[in-house]
Amino acid sequence: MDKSTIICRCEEISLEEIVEVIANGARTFDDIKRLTRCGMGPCQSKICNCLVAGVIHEQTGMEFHQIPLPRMRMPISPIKLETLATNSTTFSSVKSVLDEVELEDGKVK
Amino acid sequence: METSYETIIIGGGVVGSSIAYHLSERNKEGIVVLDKKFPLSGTSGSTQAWVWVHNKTPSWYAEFSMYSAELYPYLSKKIGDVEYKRTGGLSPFFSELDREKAERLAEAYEPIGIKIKVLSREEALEKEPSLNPDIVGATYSSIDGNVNPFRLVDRYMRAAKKNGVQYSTYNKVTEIQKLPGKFIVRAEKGRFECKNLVLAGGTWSRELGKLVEVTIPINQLRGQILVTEPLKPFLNYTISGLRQAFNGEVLIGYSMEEEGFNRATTLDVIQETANMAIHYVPSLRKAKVVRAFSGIRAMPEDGFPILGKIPGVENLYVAAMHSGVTLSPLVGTLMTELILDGETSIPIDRYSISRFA
Amino acid sequence: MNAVETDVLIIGAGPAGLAAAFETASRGLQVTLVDESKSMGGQLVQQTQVLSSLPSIYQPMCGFELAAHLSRQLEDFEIRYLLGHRVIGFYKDGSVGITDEKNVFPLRAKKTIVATGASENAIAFPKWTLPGVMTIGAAQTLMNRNFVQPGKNAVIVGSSDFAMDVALQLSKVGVRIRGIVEKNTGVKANGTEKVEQVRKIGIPILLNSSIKEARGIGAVSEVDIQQGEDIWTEKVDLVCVDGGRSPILDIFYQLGCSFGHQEELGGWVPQYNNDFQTDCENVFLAGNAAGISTQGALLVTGMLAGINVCAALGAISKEAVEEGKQSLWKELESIETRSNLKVWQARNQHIEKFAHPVLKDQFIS
Amino acid sequence: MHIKHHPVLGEQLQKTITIYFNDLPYTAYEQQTVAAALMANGIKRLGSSRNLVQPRGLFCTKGRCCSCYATINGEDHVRTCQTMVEDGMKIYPNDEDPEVRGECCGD
Repeated sequence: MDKSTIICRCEEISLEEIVEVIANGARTFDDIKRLTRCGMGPCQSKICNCLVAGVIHEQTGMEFHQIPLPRMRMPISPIKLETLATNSTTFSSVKSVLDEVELEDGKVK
Repeated sequence: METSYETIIIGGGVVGSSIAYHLSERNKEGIVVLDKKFPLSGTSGSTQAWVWVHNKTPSWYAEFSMYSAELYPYLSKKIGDVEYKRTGGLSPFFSELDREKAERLAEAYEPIGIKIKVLSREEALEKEPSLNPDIVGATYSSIDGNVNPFRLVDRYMRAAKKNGVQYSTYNKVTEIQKLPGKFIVRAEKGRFECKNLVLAGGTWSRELGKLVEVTIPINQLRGQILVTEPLKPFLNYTISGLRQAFNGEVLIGYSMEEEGFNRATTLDVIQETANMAIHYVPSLRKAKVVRAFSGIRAMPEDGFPILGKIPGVENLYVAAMHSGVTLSPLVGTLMTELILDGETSIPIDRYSISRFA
Repeated sequence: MNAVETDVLIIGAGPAGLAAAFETASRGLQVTLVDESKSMGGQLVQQTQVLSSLPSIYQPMCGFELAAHLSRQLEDFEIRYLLGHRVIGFYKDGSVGITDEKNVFPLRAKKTIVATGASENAIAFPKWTLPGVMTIGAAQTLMNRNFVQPGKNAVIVGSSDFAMDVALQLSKVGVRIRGIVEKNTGVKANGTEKVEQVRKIGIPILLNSSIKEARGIGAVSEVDIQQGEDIWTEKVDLVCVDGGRSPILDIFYQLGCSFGHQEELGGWVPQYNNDFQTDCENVFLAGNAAGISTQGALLVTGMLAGINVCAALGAISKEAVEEGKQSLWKELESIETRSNLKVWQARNQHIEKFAHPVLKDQFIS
Repeated sequence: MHIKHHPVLGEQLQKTITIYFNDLPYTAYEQQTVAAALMANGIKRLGSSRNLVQPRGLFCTKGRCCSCYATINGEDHVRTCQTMVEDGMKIYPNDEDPEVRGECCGD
């Protein structure tokens, strides 16, 4: 590997970029992810996870059991919004910003 | 490690890092930021990061938010590109009752200089053709926009470090002791001393307050956000509920749940959020969601920022709020003034923690 | 939406999932089997090598034959097959969200057996992103499942037993293997017989070596191989990377299961006890998801998980459970001590740490 | 190249169908995935990366890496390693970010 070697195929993050943020204090996959976008693409770190752990191990000497898993997320693989949607337009947890505007005697409270 | 500092800031999120940076612009020596994990691991790294003003209520809070939004263009010049875009904000509405609210809001905010236009259906669709043609109208304000929160905190942090600020990460504070003229802060990685102590613990503010026997009434509110794959640019504005980022991803979400510190996502809210996305922008139907994330937002008991000195404890400060991204440039500036000059250029008395007493 | 109900949900229709399905369905439980693929057998389908170390009741057979056998033995039972379906997440009440690509629907199971298997780990080198560079398992899938020759001239990076199997199979379909590149001083494969076969057909095994760089326009056309001070170029249109395998954890993570770390089991592994039960009471696991092992062991773990789920749901007598568990554990020990003692030891260490996971409460910030 | 005579599994490829890549016809067999069928026809580059515009193709065959994304019958970002070929399928490489498609666009 040289410093320009791609570690994250999706977001095209190089070894050099990862090494740089580790030098700046990043210690976990998620720290690196937020600073470089490594692992934020469509595969959601499924491929680069073990490579990044290897880089952290090499750069910091941390043992593999000290390097936590990246946060895994739903959906477990990409899915279309229309497949997720149920076509309902009643919302319980989801709000609209105008919900927060309240009127009192015809005036904004 | 040097353990005696002029100022310790606990919390390296968007608020703590902004304070650290602004403070370091004037006073380069002796600032350290302590973070229990790593900046961006909490709320600042799990937000849609709107810079949002126009339907904040009441008017004095909207005004405060506006001052902060006004600072963003200068901030980018000072700390580097944070992908700030003043896109203008659109809040579509689907009912006549909401139009009534919108009209009253526009009237009320005119005197303070926040221009809100209440757009007709046609005007709104002309501005943002992707909106659902079933809307009744939308409110619009040119001051709103968004920013890349990762870049924002990273740039604050880098600029602060360049000015000599130290960051001590993965270093949770466990004990704070007040002695005459100084604080002793014990953390996992050691003992620190300082003259000024700033509590910028965000969503953990209440826990932090306990260490100094002060109640900082901040609760947690969970928000779940969906992110699509990158799409060709098609959204012109920051829409209240979704926005398109620089790289083409669309961030969607405006949910609120009381779940403490549990940042799991649930299909219940994910599906409801998908419904909202299609309800607002029908052409998103074919877009694929690549991830969902939860952010635990800090929510002060009355909704408004808690800012300023903590009465009764010399040199102890607090900065905790819900809209940290919107407010960070202003809060960083004002807290710096307060710490160095003892007074602020914009009054913040209204935001004092003493209001809860 | 009202949730579909089932006694047992099995996620993954590979060897472990199918074995678990047999144990549970044959004892009268209502079983739902979900897999993203439209066919059953998981990765067994493309295994054309004879599987060593199967449980004693089995004759030696190839992977695809075992897949067919495992599917066939389910024919007598009414199983709800959700093939071509994906699990995409979970609802707040614990129901699983499954999609048929048109909708997402909730399914509520009394017990869930997660048998999601393993994924292959990548190996990075300059330009490893070029088309034609793929995992060794991908090359095997193309050849044995799709009947497509993945290239004409290949190098393999890594020297596990699996790499030896696939090297032999690739050679038989006319792919010329220019070398097996291994960074360490020795071959990783345990099966000396296979290594001999590979050597015998003239495939060079290059120790202390690595890919320095791949090149190509639109697809890989050559690689530089470095061995000590020597660097040379091989013209290849296929590079197979054999970076080992790790358990697939996404579903465990979403369920809130804890994890421990065992290098020999593939890295992070969900924490589980002697009953193949995770620390989420209703969630069991089996197969490679419980630690990377050989095909025979995967079957046994599936049977164990199945029997324990039957016990939890009262579908089997106490004596039968104890008897079954005892003999299956013996079988597992026999298979794993024979094929890879380190895996057996790691598995036991892992189980001992059940109450002390390294990673837990991942959603609590 | 298609393997007509598999050394262990014999002659499995029977029913041919036609698929189109960039509007050109190619022969595939019905038990193949799109990515595999294209590879059999010498097509390995299925798209390009977003930033550096580097070629991308099949990598994991397990639906995990998303490297084999292509546009199939008008749907963008389809994992071609998980999609079986169908007669007449129209495939285009994944070279640009998808556009959202409104109701009006033949949707």
